Amino acid sequence: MAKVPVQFTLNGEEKAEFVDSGATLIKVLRDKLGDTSPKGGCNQGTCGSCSVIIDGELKLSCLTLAETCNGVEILTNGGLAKDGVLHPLQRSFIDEFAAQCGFCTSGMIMAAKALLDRNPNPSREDVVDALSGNICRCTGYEPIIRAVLTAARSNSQNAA
Amino acid sequence: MPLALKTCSTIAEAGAALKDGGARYIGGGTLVVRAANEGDVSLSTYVRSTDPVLSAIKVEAGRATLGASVTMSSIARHPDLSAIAGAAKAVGGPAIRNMATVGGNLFAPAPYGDFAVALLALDATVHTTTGDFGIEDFLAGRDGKVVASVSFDVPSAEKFRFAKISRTKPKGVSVLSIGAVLEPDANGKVKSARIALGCMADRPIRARAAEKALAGATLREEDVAPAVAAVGEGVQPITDAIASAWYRAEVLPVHFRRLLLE
Amino acid sequence: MAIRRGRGVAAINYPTGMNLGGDPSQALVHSTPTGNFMVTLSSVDLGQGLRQVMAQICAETIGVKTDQVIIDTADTDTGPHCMGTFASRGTHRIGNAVIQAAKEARQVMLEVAAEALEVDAGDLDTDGEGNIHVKGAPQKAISIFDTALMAHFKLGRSISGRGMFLVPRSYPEVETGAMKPSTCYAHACTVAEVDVDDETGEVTVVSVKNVFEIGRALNPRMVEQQLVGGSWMGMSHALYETTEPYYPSRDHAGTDFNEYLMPGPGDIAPTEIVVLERPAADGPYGAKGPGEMCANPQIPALANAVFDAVGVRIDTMPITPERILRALKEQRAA
Amino acid sequence: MKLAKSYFADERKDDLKELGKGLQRSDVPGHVTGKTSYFADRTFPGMLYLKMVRSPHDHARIRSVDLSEAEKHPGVHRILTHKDIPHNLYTILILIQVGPEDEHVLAEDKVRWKGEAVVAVLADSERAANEAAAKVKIDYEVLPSVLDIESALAPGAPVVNEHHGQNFYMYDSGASRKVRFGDVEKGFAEADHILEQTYWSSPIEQAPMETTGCIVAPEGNDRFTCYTNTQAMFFTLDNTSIILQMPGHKLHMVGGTVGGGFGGKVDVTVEPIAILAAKLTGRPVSFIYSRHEEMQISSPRAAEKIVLKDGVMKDGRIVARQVWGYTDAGAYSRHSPYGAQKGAAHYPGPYTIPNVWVDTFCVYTNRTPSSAMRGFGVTIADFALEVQMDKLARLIGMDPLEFRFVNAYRDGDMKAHRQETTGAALIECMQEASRVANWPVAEKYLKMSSYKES
Repeated sequence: MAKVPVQFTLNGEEKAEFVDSGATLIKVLRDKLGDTSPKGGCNQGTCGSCSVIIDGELKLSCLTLAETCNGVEILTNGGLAKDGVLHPLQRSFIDEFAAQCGFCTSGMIMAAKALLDRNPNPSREDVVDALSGNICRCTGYEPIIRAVLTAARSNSQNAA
Repeated sequence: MPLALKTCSTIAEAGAALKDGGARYIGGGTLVVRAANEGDVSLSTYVRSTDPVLSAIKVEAGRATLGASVTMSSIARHPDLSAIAGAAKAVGGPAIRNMATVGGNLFAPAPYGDFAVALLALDATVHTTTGDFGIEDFLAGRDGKVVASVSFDVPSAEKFRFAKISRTKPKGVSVLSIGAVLEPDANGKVKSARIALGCMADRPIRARAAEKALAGATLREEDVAPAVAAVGEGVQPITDAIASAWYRAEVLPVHFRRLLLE
Repeated sequence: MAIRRGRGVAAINYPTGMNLGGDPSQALVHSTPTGNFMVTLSSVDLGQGLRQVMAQICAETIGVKTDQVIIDTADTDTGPHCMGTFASRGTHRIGNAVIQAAKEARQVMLEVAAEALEVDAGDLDTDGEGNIHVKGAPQKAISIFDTALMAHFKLGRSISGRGMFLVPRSYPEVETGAMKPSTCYAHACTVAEVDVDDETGEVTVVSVKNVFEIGRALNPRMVEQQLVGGSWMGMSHALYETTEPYYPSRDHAGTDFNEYLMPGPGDIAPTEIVVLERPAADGPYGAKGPGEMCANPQIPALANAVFDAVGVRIDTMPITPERILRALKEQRAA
Repeated sequence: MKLAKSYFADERKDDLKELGKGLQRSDVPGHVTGKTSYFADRTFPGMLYLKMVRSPHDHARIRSVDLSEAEKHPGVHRILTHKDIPHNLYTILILIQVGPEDEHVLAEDKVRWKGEAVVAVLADSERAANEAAAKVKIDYEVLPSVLDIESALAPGAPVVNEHHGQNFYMYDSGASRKVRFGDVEKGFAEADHILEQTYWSSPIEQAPMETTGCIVAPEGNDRFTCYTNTQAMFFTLDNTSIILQMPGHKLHMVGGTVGGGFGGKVDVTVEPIAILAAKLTGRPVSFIYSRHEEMQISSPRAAEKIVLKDGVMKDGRIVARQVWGYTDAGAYSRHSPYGAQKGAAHYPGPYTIPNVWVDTFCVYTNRTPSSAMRGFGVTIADFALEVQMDKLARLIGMDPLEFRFVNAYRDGDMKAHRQETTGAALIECMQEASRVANWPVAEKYLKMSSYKES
């Protein structure tokens, strides 16, 4: 099988791997790089559990070919906590009891981060739109929406 | 054979590579990578092109040219394309919008391809490796074509209307979508109209009878009634998991009327 | 066009457990040398927080803080048998097994402490803060930390306990159907309000007000998680979900989350939840199973609300816009 | 969420220290940082991928299976058929003596639903497994099929499952699980009104975010560790032991956090075949349902048909209820015989009705086998019962909520399945609902209580 080199940064660390040509990014992140925070809930692009941020944009790692990621910067939920300190979104998901089985959580947090990075003061409607590509079967969404709004508020308080 | 990605620097090179058996063009990956993930073994080579032209958005003298790799979110964000932002935002959730491309949308089978409905209403020209096509001609024979870009006259916000009806909110697959360009005359009546429908066939189609009926009408309930009555003429809606052909045909006039009167 | 509002009510009860096959679960509890407690199970946490509630049950029973309890579960090499996580049995069945095991371990712990304090074990109590003291004489005390050390290194005693909770099998009586298929019952009453678009059959859920009686809310925040998520699923079942939209035809069966319809974050209705607690005589600290019943009452409440709004009965789930529109057209034709 | 502490305050001591508190979940920091381990979050060197070749027909005879091309495909290690399964005919509830065994792990002579497993391909990549699966040639003779309850029970219907002989499960009580209480005919004779209505549902998918699956690693000592997301560890272990004729001590099931279950992970459909594959190849094996398989192959909540006939008095009392409940099990039993009889005990609902007659049937059709889901045996019954209650109230011109108070069960009332009601709380739930929803009811209902009248 043809292996091709690919180089990118993952959560700030440089990575260089030989991957199968045609391999998806989720497969490389999980199987080769050991970052299992993106989850393969559908591998169809319909659930959002594999969401990551590539060069500032929310993407589905199950539909992204690893080989197309040369030179990019990839962020995953697995790398959001820094030096053991939780990201404000991670904190608010805990405080708002916004995770049950946890399978969708990493994707939800990345979708929320992509929103807050562009729009630190979102309305409820903005949050609903930001989460609209991510399915959750446990929570009924309300606690997740609340968690994102809470994180946004705590961010703006910290900034003030 | 294992899957492989072939990267071409020009669209012409990609066009040539696509002649090989098992080769499929990959834009955002939302259709093609999904197919491979789901075990479609007829696909063995992804072909992509890194030609910068493909990701360019150009708006000059009121005419927009969108490269085939331009994503829905970059359209939605573009300051000169705000009139059609709604149609780009109608596609998928944020991640899909960051991946789904203009080119891919032109090939998406119903119920997908809502942006192509907008392009049909906008009377876009599709630029391919084998020549330029009016969008209707393109849609009628799209198989095998390699799209480089689309171009269209950017409408004013008042002229362009778009609605996508889904079962789930804020994002969901189309029950139907409607794109309309309504050209007003000096008296505020409709001089001419171009109406495109999604999910009313296997690909976007025009509602010519409604277009004709709208000419000379004001956008008031009693005036649009003939167009509303005519909008379903000739449609053959799809039946899928979202809705039946019967339901789509029933609610098309309702949503069309609401779009005209909004 | 008209948007028409209606409301509906439904009231239900829900059985805990599955006695028709015999319904056992086991738990083992032991202390570490420094007085932390390990609960060993083979039960599965599906995301509802089984580990957390078992830790709280064990902590309550032994008299320690919850964070001193570790749950080791879902491994058949180490964990004793559990029937499984289903039928709203987890909290009730496994919780009862944990209580029994924890009580036995607590008894040993008190006996060790009694030896250290030279008193009778029956005169001792825990303060919930990590100490064991003589009832009425809090100054005469020993820490659980020291008690565990003493048990391990001086007395050679295992502070441990075994728990087994079995609801014996009920065999339905052939002619009358006399049977005991479950133990305690949870209860609920839901009032739902909808707007129905009478031109398209689309339903917007305006509000859902749920009252649940669940025995005892052992961890109210986790109970709330179940009830909020369950209420959403009930609405989803009522108005959206099926794998076979044209049942019994198998055509157009959904294969992904685009085709398998569930309400999105923009479809959720303002939802109010009130919890009543009537402790179950056989429940762990009175708890019943809240996980399943919370998704049931919304379905008929919404069906009844749709009728109240537009006067058509949809007796087939799910209550889709298409079914409503067809019924409305028949109604107008009649 | 509000805790309404005023109800049943006399039955409750508020002296708990660790319980009754909304403590943070110990597992959630792992969830929000992506560190929680799910079964699929592991890979093993040399792992093989299992791809199932499935029936494209609802009902068909298998004339022949040709593996010659598939076996030659690069990357293929082994292809399993029914001949490889030591005890191929099984049923999961045999563990609680609910037989007969009626389902093949891999199809032998026939397929009975579209999606039934026929051949398992093992290859060193998912791609190779998919390609080889496409080369498996199976010659089918398509047979007539039945896809719904009514056609399955119609005279002359094709038999779905020969292990049952007829298209319904035979209980010790006959074709249905029966509940007989009081004299239902006498009740109907006395009733001011009788209302008979039919309710239907179609299958519903549990749709957990994590699909069903397992990864098996040989331990090297003829033991096998199976990392699985089953909802029931020993249920899976013991069924695997029977199917593989392998003593239980050779099997080691490891669960962890499951990415949602909702009843969708109580069947035993992936572990036995994956463990067998690991045993026969000596390699780790991954068998994880695709989302497509989760939606259409894994057991859904059954379709049901429910006929309710009620006799009601003008004053609101329901005096007789007759029920015919039909559960569409699909082609095989799995948990459905259990669910159907669980429903039998439930049908009077939370109401006291003096005369009750219930028949619940478990019906076989050529559909995806159905199984458990959140509210198993009860959810669809509650839909039917409570819509019926609304219709009955309107029929006699009574407020629907007040109508329920009239019939609500209370402590000490005898239920139709002959259990005395204890711990009732329906009345109080309705009283609180009346308040929070601003749905007024007469004062006498607000004064009622579930307590046994002395």
